[in-house]
Amino acid sequence: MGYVAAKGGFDAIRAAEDLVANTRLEGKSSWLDLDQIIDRLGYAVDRVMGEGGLWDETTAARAFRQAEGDVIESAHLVRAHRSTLPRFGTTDAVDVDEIDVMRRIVPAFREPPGPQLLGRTLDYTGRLLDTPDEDDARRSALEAAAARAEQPAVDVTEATSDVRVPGRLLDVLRQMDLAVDRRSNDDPEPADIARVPARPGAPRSAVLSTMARAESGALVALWYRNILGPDRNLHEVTLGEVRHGRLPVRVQHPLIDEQVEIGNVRVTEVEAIEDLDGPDEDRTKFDVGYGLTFGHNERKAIAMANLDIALTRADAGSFLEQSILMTTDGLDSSGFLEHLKLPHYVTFRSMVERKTVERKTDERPSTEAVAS
Amino acid sequence: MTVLDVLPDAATAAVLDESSKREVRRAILTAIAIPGYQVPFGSREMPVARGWGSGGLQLTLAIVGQSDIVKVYDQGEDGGVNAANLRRLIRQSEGVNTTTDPREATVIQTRHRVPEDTLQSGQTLVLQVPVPEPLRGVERDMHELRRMHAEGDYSKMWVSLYEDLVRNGVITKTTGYPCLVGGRYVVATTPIPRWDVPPLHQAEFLSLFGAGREKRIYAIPPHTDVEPLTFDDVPFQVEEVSTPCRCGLVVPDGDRQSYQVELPQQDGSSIWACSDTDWCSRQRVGAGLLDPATLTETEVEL
Amino acid sequence: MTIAMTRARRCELLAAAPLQQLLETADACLDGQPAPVLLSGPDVGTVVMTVREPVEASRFHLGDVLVTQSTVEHRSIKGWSMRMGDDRPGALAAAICDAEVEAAGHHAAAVEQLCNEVEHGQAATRAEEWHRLEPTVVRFEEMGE
Amino acid sequence: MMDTILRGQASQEVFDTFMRTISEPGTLRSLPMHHELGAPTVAWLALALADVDVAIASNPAAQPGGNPSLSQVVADATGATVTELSEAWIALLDRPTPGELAKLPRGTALEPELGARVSIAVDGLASTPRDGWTQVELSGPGVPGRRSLAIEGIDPDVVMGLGRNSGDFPAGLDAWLVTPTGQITAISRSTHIERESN
Repeated sequence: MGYVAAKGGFDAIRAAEDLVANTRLEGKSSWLDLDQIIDRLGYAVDRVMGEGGLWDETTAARAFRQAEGDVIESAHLVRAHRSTLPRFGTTDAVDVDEIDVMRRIVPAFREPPGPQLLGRTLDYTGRLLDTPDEDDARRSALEAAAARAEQPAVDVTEATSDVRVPGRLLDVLRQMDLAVDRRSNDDPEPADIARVPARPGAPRSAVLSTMARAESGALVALWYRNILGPDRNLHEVTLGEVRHGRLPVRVQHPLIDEQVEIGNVRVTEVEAIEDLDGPDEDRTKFDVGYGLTFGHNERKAIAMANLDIALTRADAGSFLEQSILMTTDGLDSSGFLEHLKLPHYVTFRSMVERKTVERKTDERPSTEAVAS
Repeated sequence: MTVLDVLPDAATAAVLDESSKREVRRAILTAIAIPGYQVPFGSREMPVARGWGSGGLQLTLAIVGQSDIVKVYDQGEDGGVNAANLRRLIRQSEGVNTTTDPREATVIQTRHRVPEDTLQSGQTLVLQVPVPEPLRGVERDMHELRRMHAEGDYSKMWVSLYEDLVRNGVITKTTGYPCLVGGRYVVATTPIPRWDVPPLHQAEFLSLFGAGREKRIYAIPPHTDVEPLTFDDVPFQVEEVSTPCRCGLVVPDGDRQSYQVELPQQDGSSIWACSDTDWCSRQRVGAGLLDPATLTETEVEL
Repeated sequence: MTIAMTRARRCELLAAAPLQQLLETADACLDGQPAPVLLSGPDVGTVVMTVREPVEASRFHLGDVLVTQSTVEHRSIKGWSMRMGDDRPGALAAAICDAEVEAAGHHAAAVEQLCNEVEHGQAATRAEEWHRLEPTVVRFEEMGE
Repeated sequence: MMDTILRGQASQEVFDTFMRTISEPGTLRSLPMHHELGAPTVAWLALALADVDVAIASNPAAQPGGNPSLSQVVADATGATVTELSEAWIALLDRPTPGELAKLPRGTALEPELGARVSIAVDGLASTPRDGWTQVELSGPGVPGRRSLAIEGIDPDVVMGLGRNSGDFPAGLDAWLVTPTGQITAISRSTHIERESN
């Protein structure tokens, strides 16, 4: 009998859950500690935080471990967890000029004000699969760490603020009168996409929030589609700033009227400079798009900054806004895709029925006459 | 005494906190006041994936209280895996009782079906909606879609139905048949079969539609017109049901059969079964074909 | 010897203090005192991280940050803390330490001492980080005339 | 002072009453009075539905002690923001004038959800005619045929300014009428109202 008894589904779910949990627990290798995941799988943790829209490395690592490395599933766990938590309020808006850089490059100029600081990047490492002896590799890593520890204490005054918190290229372009100035004095309340769903016609703040927690691959694919595919909203983009650094988290102290910096978050920031060549645009200037996301995720931030400026320039009636707002969320797209695995036999039966009825209609003489 | 001595146990988290419930509730009231209008709401991420009933789940969690009895079923089947999963979540989160009998239930969360039993005043039907926009097949631009709903301009939909009729001899729309609600808004009747559309018209019960992924809630209050879009000379047709359930039963009170699903067999033939398993079981018990003891739900807490 | 610091600065440093030292200091503050009144929390929740971007100088929400918040009454004075992450013991301990200093309790100096250590530790960590980053700065040859 | 915070089961029960009444405009129900709330029944709509994301307003007549205002009581209990009638998401009105009603936001055809939810304090409600009460007949969604409603203690022009008349549908106001003892009914923006002479 192929028919499911009333209780069958429940037992099957429980058995499937057990299979998931037990296989995870019974794995022969040693347990993966959260610290290990944070230390050694940092890019994955950062991506989960960015797509989950929640900064907390431990939560992201826990989700990543539970999801067995599936990033979108991890982001789902993070967001569902966030749904259960109260919201205490909003941080005081921090100016992104405060980013304390660990990496900062300016592709648009050879020697911009401030450093070209490569920092920790995979960009220039040879993409050769490392196959050392595991024990040797661990031993030499420990030796290197010990050697570093024996070095004399560092002079604490060495890092200067103009190096760690450099000015941004956009300001340089403005001084050169090369950038459209879109700053205004009105300071609209930022859209809260967790409360009011973003849909076309949404303010830019909603678009930026949407992209900040979008699925990285979806943003990259949409970006590439606009370069090579049918939606040609991007052409001559040059990157101004690419940064990985820390932004302070400041909240209002409830007992005294002062701000308190309770810590910081790591972010990736990108400025994307686009040449202006539209009929109504100032051909003598550039305009700039902005990308910012939790953690170290340069592909996502670059795609975001490019799509931001593309949307600013897009013609009315372009589907770019709808594409960004409605199709880049990993939970939305994956959830809908995966729901196709649910039983659909009631609806499929209805479709089959129409086919049968259509055939009966086709067999009528009048229809045959039309066909011949 | 240390800090850890005075540290209270952490509160256990609900799936949906009070503030989130309030937001859903506010959207529900607007949805009821404007029958058929898709009210945007800040859909929360649920422990189930978007597309798996997260909208219906948020509605149910927002409306149930401790005196409610909840039925959750999928494709007409209480034992369906997703239904069982959602039912467990609701029971664990809200501490409500559950049932498979729609006559006992105060809240019925469903995917793709309306119970064969006629629901009564005071009952609430919560429908899980994957695609809330009835006009998406004829228009993709969301600005234009909003304008069409705002102005009640459904001409594109009528043109599409007319073309369908001319090309195919029948209206081939299958499930989620577009209906005009309260004479004003066209809605997607979720993907319920056309069979289930007539019970929504001038119903005694309240219907709430939740689309979690698309962040929309809409409603059909009791005693509200739900008219399937069709032409004066082309009557609305529900699915043809010619074969009785393999249970062999003819429905005692006459002309209304129950919605049947096809079970293809290895040899190419098919047998048919009622999709509403609870209804089917009760008919079989009534005919002396089934032991009543099997109707008692025996789910265990996980 | 302690350096007098503002309450806001103290809360920042208590937010950054290592958990174990924070608990030890708070335990000392509680010694011989009645149990603190937990006015709210310690609760785990989120704050919305809002930033001001440079292009339009407008604000947007980057995402949420997981935090733990606690308000207590200790020595008849209110103390508050918020720490990053899921850290109920740490938030409670930091709020007690905050109140201890406000109330000029016996262990106020110990709390300030802890804060000073955290401050020095932060500076050293940052310097150490720069020490490792600095060699990755690209040095250009002078361009020829 | 009695508690003004609604949460958990009590919050759900009060909401359920509001949901049932707006589902069937003109039917009479009772608010679950066993939850003793330290605020008049006209405030319960806001106490059950408001939070930090909601702006509320009340008219001068709805402020019994005057200080703190009814809106402020609700704001303290729910975290809602107090605002003017013209900006209200939820409005709490006692003996409102047609002028006060006219100030409320009604939304637009594109965004009908921006129309205000209104709680109006009345003296009495009945489903059969009473001498001297305002007598109306309701029809539309939620009403099988027609439904009679008698209201005591309200300006008839205010009643006639509700329902379909409250805006250019789907814009409009959704109203709940509530007596001090917790009898309640609703007139949604989709309700047609006809005045009957007694």
